[in-house]
Amino acid sequence: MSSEKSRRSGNEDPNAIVSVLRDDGTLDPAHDPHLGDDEVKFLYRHLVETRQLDERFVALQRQGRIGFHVGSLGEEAAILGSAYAMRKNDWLFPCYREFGAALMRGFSLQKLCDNMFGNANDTVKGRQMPCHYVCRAVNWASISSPVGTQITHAVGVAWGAKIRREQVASLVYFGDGATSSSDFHSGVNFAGVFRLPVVFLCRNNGWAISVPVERQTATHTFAEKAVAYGIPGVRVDGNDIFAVVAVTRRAVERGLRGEGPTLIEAITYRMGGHSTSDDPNRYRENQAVEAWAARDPLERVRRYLQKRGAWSDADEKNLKADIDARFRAAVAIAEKTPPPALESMFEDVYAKVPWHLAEQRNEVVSGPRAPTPHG
Amino acid sequence: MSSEKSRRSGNEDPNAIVSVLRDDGTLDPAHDPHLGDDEVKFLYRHLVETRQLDERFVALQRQGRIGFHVGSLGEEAAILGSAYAMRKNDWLFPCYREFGAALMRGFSLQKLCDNMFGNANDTVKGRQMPCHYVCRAVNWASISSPVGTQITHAVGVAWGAKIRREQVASLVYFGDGATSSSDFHSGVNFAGVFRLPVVFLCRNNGWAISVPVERQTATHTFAEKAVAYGIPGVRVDGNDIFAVVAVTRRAVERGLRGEGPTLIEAITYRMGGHSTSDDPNRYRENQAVEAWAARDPLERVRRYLQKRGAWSDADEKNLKADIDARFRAAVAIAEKTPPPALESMFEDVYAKVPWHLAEQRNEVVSGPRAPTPHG
Amino acid sequence: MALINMVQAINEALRISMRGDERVVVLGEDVGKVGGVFRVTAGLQEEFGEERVIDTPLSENGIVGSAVGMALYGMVPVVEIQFADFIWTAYDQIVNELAKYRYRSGGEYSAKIVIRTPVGGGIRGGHYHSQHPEAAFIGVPGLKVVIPSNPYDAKGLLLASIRDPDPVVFLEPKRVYRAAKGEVPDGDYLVPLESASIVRPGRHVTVLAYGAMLYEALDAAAKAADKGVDAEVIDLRTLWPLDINTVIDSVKRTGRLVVVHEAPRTNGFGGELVSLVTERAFFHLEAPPVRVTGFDTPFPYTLELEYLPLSHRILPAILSLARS
Amino acid sequence: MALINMVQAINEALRISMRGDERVVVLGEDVGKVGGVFRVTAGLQEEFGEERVIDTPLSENGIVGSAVGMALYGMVPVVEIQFADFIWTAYDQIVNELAKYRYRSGGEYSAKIVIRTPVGGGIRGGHYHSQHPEAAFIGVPGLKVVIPSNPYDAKGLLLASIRDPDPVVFLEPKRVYRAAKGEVPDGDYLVPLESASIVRPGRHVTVLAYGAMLYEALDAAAKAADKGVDAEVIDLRTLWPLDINTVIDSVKRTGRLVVVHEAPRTNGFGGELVSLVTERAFFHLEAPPVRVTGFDTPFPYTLELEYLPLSHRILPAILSLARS
Ligand SMILES: Cc1ncc(C[n+]2csc(CCOP(=O)(O)OP(=O)(O)O)c2C)c(N)n1
Ligand SMILES: Cc1ncc(C[n+]2csc(CCOP(=O)(O)OP(=O)(O)O)c2C)c(N)n1
Ligand SMILES: [Mg+2]
Ligand SMILES: [Mg+2]
Repeated sequence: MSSEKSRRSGNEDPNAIVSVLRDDGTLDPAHDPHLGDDEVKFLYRHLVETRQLDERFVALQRQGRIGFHVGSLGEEAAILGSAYAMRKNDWLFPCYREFGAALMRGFSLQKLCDNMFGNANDTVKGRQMPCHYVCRAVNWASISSPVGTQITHAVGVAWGAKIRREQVASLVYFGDGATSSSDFHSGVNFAGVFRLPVVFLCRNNGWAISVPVERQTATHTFAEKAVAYGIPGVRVDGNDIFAVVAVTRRAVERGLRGEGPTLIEAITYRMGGHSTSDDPNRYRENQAVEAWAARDPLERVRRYLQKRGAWSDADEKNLKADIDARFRAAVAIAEKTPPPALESMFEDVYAKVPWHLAEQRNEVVSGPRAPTPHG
Repeated sequence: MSSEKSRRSGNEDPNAIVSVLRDDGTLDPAHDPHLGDDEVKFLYRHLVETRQLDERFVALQRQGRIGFHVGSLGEEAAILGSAYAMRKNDWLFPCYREFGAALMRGFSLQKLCDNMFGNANDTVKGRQMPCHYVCRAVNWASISSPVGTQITHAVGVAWGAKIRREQVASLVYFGDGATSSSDFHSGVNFAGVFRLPVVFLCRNNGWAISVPVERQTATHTFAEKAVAYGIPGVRVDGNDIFAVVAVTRRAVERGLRGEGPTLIEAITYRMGGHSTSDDPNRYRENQAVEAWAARDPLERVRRYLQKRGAWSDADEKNLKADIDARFRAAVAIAEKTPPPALESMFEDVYAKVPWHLAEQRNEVVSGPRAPTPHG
Repeated sequence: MALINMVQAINEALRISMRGDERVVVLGEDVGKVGGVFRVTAGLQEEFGEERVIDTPLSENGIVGSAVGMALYGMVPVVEIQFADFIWTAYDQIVNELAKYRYRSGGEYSAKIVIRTPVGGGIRGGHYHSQHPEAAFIGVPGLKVVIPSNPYDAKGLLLASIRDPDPVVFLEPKRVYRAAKGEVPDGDYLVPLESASIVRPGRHVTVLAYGAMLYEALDAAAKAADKGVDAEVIDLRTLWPLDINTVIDSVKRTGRLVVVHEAPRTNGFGGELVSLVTERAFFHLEAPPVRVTGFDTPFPYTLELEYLPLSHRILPAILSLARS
Repeated sequence: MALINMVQAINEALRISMRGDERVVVLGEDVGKVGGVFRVTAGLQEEFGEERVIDTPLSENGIVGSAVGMALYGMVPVVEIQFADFIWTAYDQIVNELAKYRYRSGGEYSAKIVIRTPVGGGIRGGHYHSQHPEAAFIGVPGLKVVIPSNPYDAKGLLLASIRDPDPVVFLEPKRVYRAAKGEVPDGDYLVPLESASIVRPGRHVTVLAYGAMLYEALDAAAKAADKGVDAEVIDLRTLWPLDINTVIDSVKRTGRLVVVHEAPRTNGFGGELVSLVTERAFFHLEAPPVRVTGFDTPFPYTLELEYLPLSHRILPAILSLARS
């Protein structure tokens, strides 16, 4: 066991929440990550892009043009701020709500749309649901639906880097619900024991589909779960992108100094349904949603920029028009792109197609075609 | 989440260890469970019985008369003290080192020996390894080798009792290694959320086979893992049976008042090998073993009783002779008892034997016999 | 009698079980207020309260493990695993604990729980919302495995499963959750476990199917009839222990066997069925049995209808087998 | 060449792999100082240090999950699961993550790891130290499943498994860990995956076996020869993907098939083998294939030798099949 003093006897208030961006648009110097205006504008553009694409994808789903979407409405700052703190050679392990961060790191909008349509150009070759793309070029891991499983993977990457003496950290996204999973427990425990440079980013958005946080844990916070693993836990205002950047950067630096992982609880709120398959009116009142709307993470950054004279209404209008144009263009292409080739169904199961899959491939290719999805 | 104040901001020192029995044989009144001399003698007899049987079973294994034994050398007080605090209608979920507690609750030595020989009278019908007996009559659950799995079961029993408004608590034994398991995480978390009367009794004996506690967790203690579940964690001197009785009783009372579970870390030491299959000299120095020998849990109770004039050398001699006589008698019977009937292999898979098992049973019964185990 | 779908039928079975037996509790993720992501448990929490219809933390092994404990205590927990694809973290509890509890305790204890979980593809769910993992449970001694294909059976089989003394894995073919409608008695009734149903009698080929693929088998059989081939279609309903007599009798009559399942072919239940039939009716077989199954790949998204063993793949199998 | 046992042979394969490739690391419970509870990793930590031979916390899903992550990063983790019976908490990571990683990422990533684990009964281990769960891995698209029966194959197959680009579940028949001895070259060599070995050529019956049961099959074949029945015994070595040609060719020659495995019969690999053969060699079969397997019960303790498909049960199967 660690010879360090037990964390829980430390002096910090475990309920304290790190925040930087004040209501009046100024920054608390205590945690200010010192972002230049260009950096903040970069982040703001991606926040807006994320929100706007979320809305567009939901609309496409409602129109029956794509099958599914799982969005990040209200959680954009927690997602983009933490991703922004990760360096190019660090690895990111998404949960499923983080497409905005992938785009910010360089994943192309076209590829994202290809994934939403599951077409032949989809990076995952139409094999997974929408929002389950991959992008190795930006060290973005593959997305899996089972909750929590990516947590141990992020640990393994940081572990591999440590064994190889390479200065690489990993960040893993997961929700409040995922803290109940086996992989959360194993992953954080392993990272603690082996002092690995992992940032565990818990998006506490209040809900696991219809299950509220009180049903997930008897603790008051998620950050304090860090105590059980002998590592620091930090609570941060997840709707304050400055604060999220600051605490994530500190966690990365700590990890790379060999001091081990950090558990960050980003406090935010899932403003929409769990996904396009969910209707939150079935299980929650609108009041909380309204209260959280007043703390909208985009609005807060815009006010900050406007106050500094770094952002105008015209900028806003142009940005939105630009996003829309790029979105329309990408969707137009994605929608016209054919589905993956039949043969592709049998590739990548193994590095080479073995005899039984070759037989099955031949069976399909030479057999009758299936009915088309909608009749 | 619990509206209570976060546990880690409490004032108690998380490293404090509850102890009662002082070196001079007196008791610290702060935690004294107020056991009468008869009670202490009852406990002491069972402590001695447990140790003596452990030695005998190891000898039987060395002689090739039984296949396996997993003992409790050095951990007797942690095991018996906690079991003693549980009432008749409470349930106990053993790990695998707790046969002494089963005997104390009323499991018969004959049945234990039948299990060690896997004979026709074994409560588990020769289906499991030695030390994997069962005894429903004393609310003693079935023993399973996979580490940690019994933890969620104990939670389920307490949950069932709570739903039925019955005043029943459960106690579950597990080791330091088991705190890394998935079922530890799920079990303690569920019990916390639903405020169930479960006593989680972690025998911290320093080792998980050859893996020391530093490789199991980066925390300083196991008790502080309770913080992650919003429940109290208590450290107790596991070689002090008075202290173990006291903290366990408190945990049961708390649970039955509806205040939820408690995690108890009983600090003790595995004085022997992991089991008869293990040679600890391969991975540990003898120094720690010697240091712990000075804190032998049996010696401490004997000194206490002797100091009070409640125990004599003659008592000691008679006790040991009696245990030995009962042991020899039970082994003699167990060893002569035939193995379970062939047909029994196909029973209890389902409540009724289905067609395919009936067929397989006929196949065996009418087929040739297998070679005998030793040629 | 009312015309209802499978979701409603299962809901009725749960309601009747909970009304009739206080020991029955329902637990899982989102089973409470929202009534399950497929609405199967809708209204139960309102009627039976939060103590008997329980939203749990997100941990499948926690759900199954604590249900085992409840069962030891004498409750009858009916667990919902939101999608079968998410059952694997509970697999240790299922294989090593639930299935073996009676055996390993020499019959002193038993852990009677029912695990309900939606299975199968065709709902655009990709890898992780389409798995059909019956094989992983059929091979585990101690478990019973049930899968209804229609509302009548769904209700009667679930009522029987809850009352059966053994642990049951109850698979619900979600592709036909709402599509399969039928007349269902309002009250209590049982469809016995271990009894298959000859849904379409026939003379030339025996087709074994279950769950959502039953409809594909029936569609193929109807089309085969147009070409003069008379296929018998059997809905297995309980996969294990199998209603072996119905299966073997049929193959002895037809001499030809087609097995249909969505799961990958290799080591799927089809292999077991082919073996059982080959062992017991070898000299009645006119031609080698044929398996029409999902392929040995993870379940795909866009091409899911090419992956599934739908009517367009069953029909040629029936025809060529009948003519061989 | 030296006469060594399987434990030593596997140890050599690990040592050679670790010397030759810095990416190879070994992780598991008790693999370090103590060298594994079966001593398979003995001496490795001394040579390669604590960073490459890693004792982990007690969590199989943590071991496999973090090994998957290491593999994504380009390491080649060789995981030890202490007994196959304890692999189930890692089953989600194996089925949903490891096996599908290449497929679901469109080939952008792959998770190459080898999972070594001792399997099988006959060592007085009861339920939880005797399971032989190949079927649970063969049915999972994306995994390869290997099981050696002797030191030469163990070393060559493990070296090949570690270099193979796909995830491999490497099963080690612990009953013959020390009993099976053989001449093994000191250096590096490969036994190719997907190639079965005809250990005893014969004309009358094909016996498929693997792992510890190979010796029982050979013993039965020798006894059958005394009675004039000439059995061909094939050691499958790689269970999946199967060396289908060797199997089918043999059955086409003999016309008779016996499959032997320790795992329970139902939905075991035997069913798949019988189906594959029936599908491909039906008109060559003179009699129905026979499965000689473990029974459909949890693995028992006292009666384990009655449970196992030892020679005394294989012999009558060979004889009666040859005479039918
Ligand atoms: C192992 C597993 N169980 C259940 C599900 C179904 N499911 C999908 S998302 C979800 C809730 C996740 O909540 P949380 O972790 O808080 O993430 P959020 O969706 O709020 O971002 C559930 C139960 C799943 N995907 N995986
Ligand atoms: C899931 C699982 N993994 C591995 C093992 C092998 N094993 C048996 S006991 C043990 C160590 C357990 O240590 P701990 O929990 O501290 O209990 P102790 O034996 O010290 O009482 C291990 C690794 C097992 N039984 N179950
Ligand atoms: Mg959430
Ligand atoms: Mg221990």
